[in-house]
Amino acid sequence: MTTTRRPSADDPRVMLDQELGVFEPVPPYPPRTEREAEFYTLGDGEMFINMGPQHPSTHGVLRVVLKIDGENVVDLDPVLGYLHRGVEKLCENADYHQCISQVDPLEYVSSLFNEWGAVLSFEKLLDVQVPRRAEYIRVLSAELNRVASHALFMGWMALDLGGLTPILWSFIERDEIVEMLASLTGQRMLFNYFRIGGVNGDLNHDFMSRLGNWMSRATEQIEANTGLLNENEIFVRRMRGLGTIDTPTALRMCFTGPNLRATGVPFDIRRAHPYSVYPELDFDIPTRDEGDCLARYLLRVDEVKQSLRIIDQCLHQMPDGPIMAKLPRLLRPRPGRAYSAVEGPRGQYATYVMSDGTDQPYRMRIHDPSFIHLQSVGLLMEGNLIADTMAIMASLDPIMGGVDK
Amino acid sequence: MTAISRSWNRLTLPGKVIFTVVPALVVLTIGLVVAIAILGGPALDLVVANLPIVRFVVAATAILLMTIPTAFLIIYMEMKGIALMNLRIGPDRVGPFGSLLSVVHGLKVLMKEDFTPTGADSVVFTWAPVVVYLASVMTLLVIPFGPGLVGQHFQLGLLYFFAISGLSVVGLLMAGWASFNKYSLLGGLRSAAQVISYEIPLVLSVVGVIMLAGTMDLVVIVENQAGWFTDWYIWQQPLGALIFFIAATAEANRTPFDLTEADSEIVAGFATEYSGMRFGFFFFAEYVNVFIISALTVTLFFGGWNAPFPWPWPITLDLDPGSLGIGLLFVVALVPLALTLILATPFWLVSSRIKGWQALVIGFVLANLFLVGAVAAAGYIGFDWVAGLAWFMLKAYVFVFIFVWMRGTLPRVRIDQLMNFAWKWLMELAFLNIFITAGAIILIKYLNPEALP
Amino acid sequence: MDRRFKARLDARFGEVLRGPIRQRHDETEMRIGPGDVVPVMTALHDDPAFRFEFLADLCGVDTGDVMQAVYHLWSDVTPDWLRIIVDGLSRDDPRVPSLTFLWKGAEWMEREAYDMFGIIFEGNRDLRRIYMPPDYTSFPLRKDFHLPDDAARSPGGGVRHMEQAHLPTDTPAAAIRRTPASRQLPSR
Amino acid sequence: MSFVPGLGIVKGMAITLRRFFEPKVTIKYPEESPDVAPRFRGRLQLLYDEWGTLKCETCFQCAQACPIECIDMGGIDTRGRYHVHWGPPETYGERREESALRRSGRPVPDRAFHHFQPVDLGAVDTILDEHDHDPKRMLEILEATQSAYGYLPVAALKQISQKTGAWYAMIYGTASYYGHLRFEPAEDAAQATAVAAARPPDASYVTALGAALGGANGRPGARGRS
Repeated sequence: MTTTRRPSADDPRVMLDQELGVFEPVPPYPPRTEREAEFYTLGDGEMFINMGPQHPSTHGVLRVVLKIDGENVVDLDPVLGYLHRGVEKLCENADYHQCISQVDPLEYVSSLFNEWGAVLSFEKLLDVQVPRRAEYIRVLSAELNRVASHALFMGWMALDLGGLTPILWSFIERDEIVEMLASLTGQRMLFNYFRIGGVNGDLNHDFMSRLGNWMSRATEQIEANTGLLNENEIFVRRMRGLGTIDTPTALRMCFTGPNLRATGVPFDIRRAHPYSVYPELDFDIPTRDEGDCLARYLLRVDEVKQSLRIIDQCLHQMPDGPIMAKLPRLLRPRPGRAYSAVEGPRGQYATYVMSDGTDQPYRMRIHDPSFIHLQSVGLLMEGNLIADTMAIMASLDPIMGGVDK
Repeated sequence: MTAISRSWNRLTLPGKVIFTVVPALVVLTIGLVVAIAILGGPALDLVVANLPIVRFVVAATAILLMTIPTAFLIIYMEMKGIALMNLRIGPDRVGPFGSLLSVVHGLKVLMKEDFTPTGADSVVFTWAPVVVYLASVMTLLVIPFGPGLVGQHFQLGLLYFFAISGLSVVGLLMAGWASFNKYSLLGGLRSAAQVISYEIPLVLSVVGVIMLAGTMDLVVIVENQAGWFTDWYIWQQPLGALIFFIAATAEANRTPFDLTEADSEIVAGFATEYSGMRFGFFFFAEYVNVFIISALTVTLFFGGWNAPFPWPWPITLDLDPGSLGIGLLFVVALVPLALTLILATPFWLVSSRIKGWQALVIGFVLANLFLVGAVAAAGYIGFDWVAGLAWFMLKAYVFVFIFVWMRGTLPRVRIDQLMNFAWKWLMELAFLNIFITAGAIILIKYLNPEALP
Repeated sequence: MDRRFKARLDARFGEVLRGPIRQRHDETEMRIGPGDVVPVMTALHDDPAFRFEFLADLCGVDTGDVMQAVYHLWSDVTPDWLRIIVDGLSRDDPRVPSLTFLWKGAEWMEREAYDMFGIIFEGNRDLRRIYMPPDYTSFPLRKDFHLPDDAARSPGGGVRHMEQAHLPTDTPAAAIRRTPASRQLPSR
Repeated sequence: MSFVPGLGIVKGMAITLRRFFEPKVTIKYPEESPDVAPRFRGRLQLLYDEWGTLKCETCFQCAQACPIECIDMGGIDTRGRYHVHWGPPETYGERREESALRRSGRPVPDRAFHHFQPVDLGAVDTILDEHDHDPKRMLEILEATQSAYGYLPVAALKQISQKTGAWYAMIYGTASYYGHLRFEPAEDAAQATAVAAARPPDASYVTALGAALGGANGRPGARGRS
């Protein structure tokens, strides 16, 4: 007597296709664009490989379809949207104060810049004059956040090249800064500290003592951490000449921030389109001419030093006074449009906001540098190896929270 | 029947145990005695007639068993060492200083689900870890751990070593191919390219040693390096040692040449689809490989089991415990007791806060340490192989630490740089090393025909 | 506010402007029609008097009546951000020329505007959805987007079939995606 | 890069070896916990005043400010109306969905609705129909409701919230912002009086502190019966 086992309705096998376990990166529908058709046509000896969405080195949930020929990457196509939360839509349904906390988790390693971008455009919309002390506190905390973000970048860069140690050393730096900011803002990661017209709280003793402790040894500690890699032959040989981009191409690709400065353009919004109290502060804009991964790495090391200079000046020039402008409780800006950009650790972080006279923004556009830089990975990957994908992607430093909004 | 069951039910639990175990033991003992009486003679004859085979089986078993604690120890060293370099504490929960964490990892790996992906070639998929592991273990067979402590004494030990260690690439390739995963395939092919490329400089770099020693017998090579540490081959073959070390790192797939399982590039390489104990085999084989490479470096270039200097005051220990007769029993019984009391006394006297039983515990621990030390010292002085094993292990673990240290420091090289380095630099340097060594040998023989074998 | 810059813009692009040039804070805003995008942008980018080599932002806007494409540019000749609003795109078929011939980096920003607003950038060779799944049918940032309806109207329904515990009770029979007979297990 | 090949690697190895022996930064968490900054605001907690009553005035500002809307209100407060109910975390997701639905303008099943004193809601529905269910005309709706009932009953506010899709906190905020809108019947302030009467005449710990310090009455007469 034979009984055939019939799959029941909740048998998971029913749900699967017959080619069990096979996941083809080629989409099941006909190509929608010229580029897609070109990408999904395999040449001789080529194959697709899915990098992500779960992959150790995609810095978040990114899927990159690689078209490879042996170890050579012929072409690649980043597939976004795995972290898309619709922050712009959420902001349209939140009032102006809530927007600040909505944009907080975008680039989650440098949240203060997200807040700053939003707050700056709201203030423009409302014609608010921010007290000078609040501006100095903003610059101080944001530069600290920039150091933390760059420290993380350096560690990540090494981790993507296979070095285990630098990431943990840079996390030590980052943790100190983050703890410091926690004593200032009350949170470790998503600070929600900037307010329209000022900041949430004044400098306190806990923060100042931590900052003083850290500043006294920050420079040499960062030097020591970078000493592990900066002279390492393996590291330098892998990075030099990799992913080179020249100035015109970088401008055509809308590069900003360190990635653009690594090609030799001294474009920094803190100087090019000054905001806050940056005109009063004395700092250099480091540039490098090579435009390769090593230049992008070393440039960020230089930027950390400039940030330390700015922090030092902020502490010396910090004026006394209020930290919040006088504002009504219910914010109803006049109908209008405002655009403002800040120089984040990754480049221009911009917010474009439209008001229709209610207490909620009518349209809130968030321009994120990670998104812009990520699209040029394919361009930089011309004729490189699989291992270089990670190096190039890491050197552009995209944060997927910002890319996917 | 009811009487038996009633009396059985009246028994307590120990009684039940005794009433079942004791008769069984009696029967078993009688059976064993009878069996030995009948079969003992022929069996012993068989063993004596095939002594080399028996010795081989025992040695192979011992080495197979040795790999597991070795792997555990090296995994722990790596976890702890890298953690300390990272300014972390590392494992600190299981066992003293977390030293049992690797054992717990092993148990965890045992208990995990053993998963075969659909579409995988299940036979090849299953056998790949076995091949890799066996290739590692088989190479251990010719490593001389101490005088007389060698699994199998080969005339061509070195050749055997390279032949078998090259076999592991077959296993990796099998794993990469059978996993039905592109990352695995890339990892397998990378490992094939890498291991085969580095095999060449690896073998060429030891040719200098072979010429100097005049043999491929690892035991003879070690014996040639006896004496002061200046007699080690590292001083005569520095370039060869460097090339050997680099190539061996690549051979063992260690940082900075760990491209086969580069987690930031090709997720885990050939091991991507493996789980459970099959992955455990790969994992163990990797760490056993580290030990083997360290051991071979020590054997070839750092004097093997020889101490770095001859002991300046030779002591001959002439103990004959048997001469004490029945007194031996008293010594064995009384010495620990006496030692415990003697060592406990000062603690008891010196501080009133230490209670009597605490002092006794301290005394007991100290006495044990003392006895272990005494036994070890006696073994070191009295037996060649103990001393040899101690020195060998010490040197080997220094190299294991260097591997861990490199892993904690260096980033990974790229595949094309790796190949360029092997073919364009290491091979040429290895040839150069051979020519220089050959020239030097000819020159020295010309000057002093008695100098070299 | 850069008054002279406004005057220069007026002099150069006076005939294509739709409405006056507005200035507020550090922004100069000018409105053009979709037909004038290419000449205006090319002039701004290439003319040595303007040198707007830096595309700061590109986005779509739904005003409720019409769609707009908004560009922000930066140049070293003026301290202002230049905002160019391409006004008067119809809601049913909004079409703008693509800017990828000047800034290749505009490609993804245009894809995003397409994904969120349905604005079609003619000349962009890779105009497909970037955030939303490819089978999504509506445009989430439009003002007439209605969350439960529009999300459910997409074939995926927002739920992947492996994640769906059970079918919703009121699912029409035609909407249920079944495994084709050729792909089902043979033992049925 | 130096001229000697491998020197950079050796330097790096030296740095790691030095770090090998340096003191470690790990905090063994369960045994030792790190200092939490005084300003840390990771923990949600209601504060009590010195009489032991909740400081919360049910102003709904926290609920309105909370970006993920995990704070909600319900129960009875210090003035006898509601008290704050910090929902259990397992219902956050549920409540977020509910909120999304509410924003989309759909009727949301509201279990808390029946909790409050039922009033006849026909008048509210008529008013809402007149005002086209438009949340932007909230003030007019509220004024009409007040003129219909004499005050703003909770049930009516809930109904307005459900029907218009406006957020309850927003309605409450609007209603409490304008002085001419009230939540209790104008003539009836009994409950507020009852709560005030239930309050002890003086802050107990202030009294104890004053006694301990030898003063006559702590802070003399500052906080008596209010």
